[in-house]
Amino acid sequence: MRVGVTVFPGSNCDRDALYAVERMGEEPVELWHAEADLKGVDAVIVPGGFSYGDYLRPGAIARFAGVMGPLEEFANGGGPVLGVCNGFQVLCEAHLLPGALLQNTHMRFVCDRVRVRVETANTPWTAGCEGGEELTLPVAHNEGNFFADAETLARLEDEDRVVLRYVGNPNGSANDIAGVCSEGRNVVGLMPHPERVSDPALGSDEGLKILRSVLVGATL
Amino acid sequence: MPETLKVRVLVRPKEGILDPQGEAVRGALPALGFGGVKTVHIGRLIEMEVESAAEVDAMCRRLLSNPTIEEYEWEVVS
Amino acid sequence: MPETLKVRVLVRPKEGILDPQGEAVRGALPALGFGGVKTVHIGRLIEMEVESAAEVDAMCRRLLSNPTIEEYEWEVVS
Amino acid sequence: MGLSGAEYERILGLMGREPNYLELSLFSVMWSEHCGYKNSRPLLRRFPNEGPRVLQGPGENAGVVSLGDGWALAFKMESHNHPSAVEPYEGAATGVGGIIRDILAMGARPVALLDSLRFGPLDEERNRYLFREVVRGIGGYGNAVGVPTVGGEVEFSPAYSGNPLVNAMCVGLIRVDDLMRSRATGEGNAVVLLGSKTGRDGIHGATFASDELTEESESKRSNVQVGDPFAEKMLIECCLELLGQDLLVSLQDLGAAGITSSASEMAAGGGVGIDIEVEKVPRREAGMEPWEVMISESQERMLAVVEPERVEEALALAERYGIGGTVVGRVAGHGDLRVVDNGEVVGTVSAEHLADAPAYEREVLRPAYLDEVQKFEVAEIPEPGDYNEVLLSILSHPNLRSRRSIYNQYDHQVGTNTVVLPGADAAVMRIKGTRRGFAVTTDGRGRHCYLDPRGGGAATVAEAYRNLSCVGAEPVAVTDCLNFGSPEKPAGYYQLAECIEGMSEACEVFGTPVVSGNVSLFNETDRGPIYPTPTVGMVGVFEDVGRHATPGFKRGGDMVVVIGGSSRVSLAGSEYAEIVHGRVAGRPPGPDLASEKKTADLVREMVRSGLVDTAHDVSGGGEIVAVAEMALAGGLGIEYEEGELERMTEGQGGGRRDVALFGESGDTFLVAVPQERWEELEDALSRAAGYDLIGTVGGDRIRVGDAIDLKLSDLRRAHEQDLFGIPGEVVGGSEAVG
Ligand SMILES: Nc1ncnc2c1ncn2[C@@H]1O[C@H](COP(=O)(O)OP(=O)(O)O)[C@@H](O)[C@H]1O
Ligand SMILES: [Mg+2]
Repeated sequence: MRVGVTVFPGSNCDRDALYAVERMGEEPVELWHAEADLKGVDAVIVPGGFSYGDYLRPGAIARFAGVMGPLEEFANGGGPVLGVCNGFQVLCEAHLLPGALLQNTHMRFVCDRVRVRVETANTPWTAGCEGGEELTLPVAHNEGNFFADAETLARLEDEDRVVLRYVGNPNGSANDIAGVCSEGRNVVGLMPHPERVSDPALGSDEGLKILRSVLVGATL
Repeated sequence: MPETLKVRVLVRPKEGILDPQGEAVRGALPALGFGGVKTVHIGRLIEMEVESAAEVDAMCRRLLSNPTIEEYEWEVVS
Repeated sequence: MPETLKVRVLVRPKEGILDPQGEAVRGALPALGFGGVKTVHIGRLIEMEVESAAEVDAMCRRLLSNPTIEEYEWEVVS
Repeated sequence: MGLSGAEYERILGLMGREPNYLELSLFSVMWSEHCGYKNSRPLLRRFPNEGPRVLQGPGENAGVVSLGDGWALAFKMESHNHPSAVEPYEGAATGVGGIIRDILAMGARPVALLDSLRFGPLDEERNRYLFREVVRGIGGYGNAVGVPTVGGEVEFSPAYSGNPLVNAMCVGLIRVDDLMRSRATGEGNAVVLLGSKTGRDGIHGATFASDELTEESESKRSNVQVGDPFAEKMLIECCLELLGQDLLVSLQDLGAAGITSSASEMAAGGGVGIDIEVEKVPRREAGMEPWEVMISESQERMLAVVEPERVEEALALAERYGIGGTVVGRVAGHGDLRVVDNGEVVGTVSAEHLADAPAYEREVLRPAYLDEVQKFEVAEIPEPGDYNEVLLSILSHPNLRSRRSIYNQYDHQVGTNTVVLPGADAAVMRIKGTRRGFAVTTDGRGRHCYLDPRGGGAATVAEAYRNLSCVGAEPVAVTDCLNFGSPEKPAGYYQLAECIEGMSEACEVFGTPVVSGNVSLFNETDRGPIYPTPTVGMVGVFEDVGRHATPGFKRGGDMVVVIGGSSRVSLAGSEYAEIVHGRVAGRPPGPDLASEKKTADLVREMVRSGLVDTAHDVSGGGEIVAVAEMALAGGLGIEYEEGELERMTEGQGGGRRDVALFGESGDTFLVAVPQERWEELEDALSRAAGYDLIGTVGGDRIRVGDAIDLKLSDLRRAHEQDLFGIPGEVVGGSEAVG
């Protein structure tokens, strides 16, 4: 499988995501922001970092980048897309995912390991997990506080579109939401960083469960 | 050379959206000896020089604010 | 109950101080399809309801702006 | 302008004529303490700086050591004390940005940051503000730029009120073959300015950094520089790509004194001259004079030398990364830094003369205050009644409290190389695609240096050596930042000279040469000078990074052993004496360097051989604080052996329980091993100066005879309070990392 990783100016987990794709045993493909070309990849990861310095609002500028046109088409056509951290923010700004990520309520950057529960295995990025399973994943963000209006929240819950939920909420997110998916379920946004736990040399490869899920979907 | 207009855009959190910064400032005021402040809200000020105001509203809507959480107003100041 | 005044404070980077946000937004605009923008500066908008405007200036100086790198202006809007 | 009359005379002598304003400005910035090391250069020569692993010693943008297999580390530490005192967020942020560019200039990819900080006590609002904003600034810059902040240290003392210390260290990874040096060569080659536009930032910032802080300097607002981590991130990626494609002859960061210092250093390094066509420098502000452009300290800029036929390619790459790239000059055959404005020469100074700042050597005179502060008898402080209370108050004191509320604001994992996260004795990093790795720590002991400058200097280095040994890394080299008061005062000069002597002795014994560093003098306010506070950053190497240890207890039933010559524990200058009894006094036992090394090497060997995976050194707060830290990090309690407290009290405690429990000494370590490996451990320990089985891991309490019996949850509540004091705030959800 060819897995693309977008690189925006200011992305800083792009190399980590590319490395994690290697750890998955798949072929990593760098997708440069200015090129409107997905290079025929089978799945896309929009990585973390501070695209355009997070100036204005995280993700606000990146959503207009050249690569986003074909990415939106790919997503709307059902292609699996995973936004991690800043990638989640970009996908919200691009309206590929509902809601927005506000500043953490305690107004501090938080870098930690948190417990999360996989709320649904019915997405291409959690198909390899058990529903209800708990994972320990790293978070590192200043704007991870998921917000959506009451109606949207209710719909997300009803439609089983909350993908990960914090066991201990690190940022004030509504309904302890750590990740959601699109209506078509193929676009997933997560605040935690699965790519940071994709190598036993760093103490855990639990994140590979999430990343390798996309292979489960592909073989269906 | 085309003349430029100075445009001021104000972006603020929508009513009902959590504004922890505003809250923190409001909470800090009494300790500094400032009483009588009922509410504080913090938003963004964007000042631009543009060749024409035709696109300003589109920029506000699409880039400078996020309609899910923010509202904006803008004016030409000179 | 005392009436409240609505006060608007605008805080912006001082002249000569780098405004990385404004610079980055301006630099990105053409590629995003927004032409004709000469300069962009980004600052803070603070809106407060206060019982009296007597202390607003002191608040601006001591808490709402960082006088080392920012300047402010304020007005009573209603 | 900050030049003395004698210095002006010296310039006249060197130039053989009157300098114009621009030329004088160049001298003024280059001969500031910050750039010219007027007061410290002769003393710095004392540092050993050679060793088998040293690829680059002092004199470049950063020191470089070999890791083996063609890998090398570039590292350096730098201070941003004065800027942070004036504007803490931006001061700290630009400090981080600056040190990253020093590493980048060596051609290395920055892979780790550390921060060494000092503030006044947190019960003063201004100190809380400085602390909060400095930490936010370091995180704000480091997090965005994508270099993990993996370690650091912080201490609070009235000696730093109003004069915080902000020292940032960066480590970069590079292939030996790709090492870059700041050396302009090739007459006719283009000098290219990369990165942000030039504004009036920090005009005379370098001279400012060398003045004492006064009310007046607080209003020198124009000195403040604002960091742009986004621009820096693009600058890093662009420069690494330029180097990767072999497009550069030389590379140099722009730090203090801006284009002037970069261009003249590059010229001097290559034995050539450089013409700067100053009108070509892209500017952010209108109406800048040539001298302002030449000494502006605008951030996020680098200077490169490029062969003419490769300029186009280089500039195209800059464009791809969205950063500025402009040819602003040429390498010339003469030996001067020549400034040309629209064809007219507006200044000509020999690069050699700029580098030839005067050096002031002074007599080293022992100041009288030492006799006063070194007076201390244990009998002067009463023995406490309730040891549980004392332990809780020490563990919750800002100097010994968990640093989690700081490092959780720093992204310490980006890059996916951090093997041991903050919270351990040293950060451990791996090198992807190999089994190798390195460890890094920063340490400083201001109080100790104040009470005994030479002993404190040595103890600072020893502490770093112990920290690396605990995680199992072989210490290889040191960078340092010398934070001192005024060298123009006899006490200040004595402290500087003696600390350097102590550090040098320790570096010699440990075989860890000093390969880079920085000096920050005149750290004085109306309240007086800071503690003399040399900080060191030390790096160590692993052949197999998988073999490392952390402090946290890992298994119930493990046997806990204290190793070392703790017969010399003392309360002189201890945390306990200050926190509990308000005494900063006594002469702490100076480290016995040979024995320190022997014990540390032994511990490292036990980790390296795979025997020990749990180790920690005894440092501030003494043995019981170290034990509590191990328990909290691992979430497992400990029960001391029957009679152990009595043995400790009779032995090293000299009859006093507080001395036994809280006394500090140099070469003391704690390790834990499973029972079944006890014999192996005893075997290994046959070479130790001394060791003692103190207890067994297990349960959820710490119990030491009839003196201490505390639940871990109570200890944790005390120890993990938020240092930023937001009421009700609970920081972090998971257990501390062991
Ligand atoms: N305390 C010190 N110990 C060892 N080397 C030092 C010390 N201070 C400065 N140096 C060395 O002197 C050189 C010049 O330092 P500095 O001007 O701070 O470098 P830069 O201009 O790259 O910031 C560097 O190579 C630095 O490593
Ligand atoms: Mg340098």
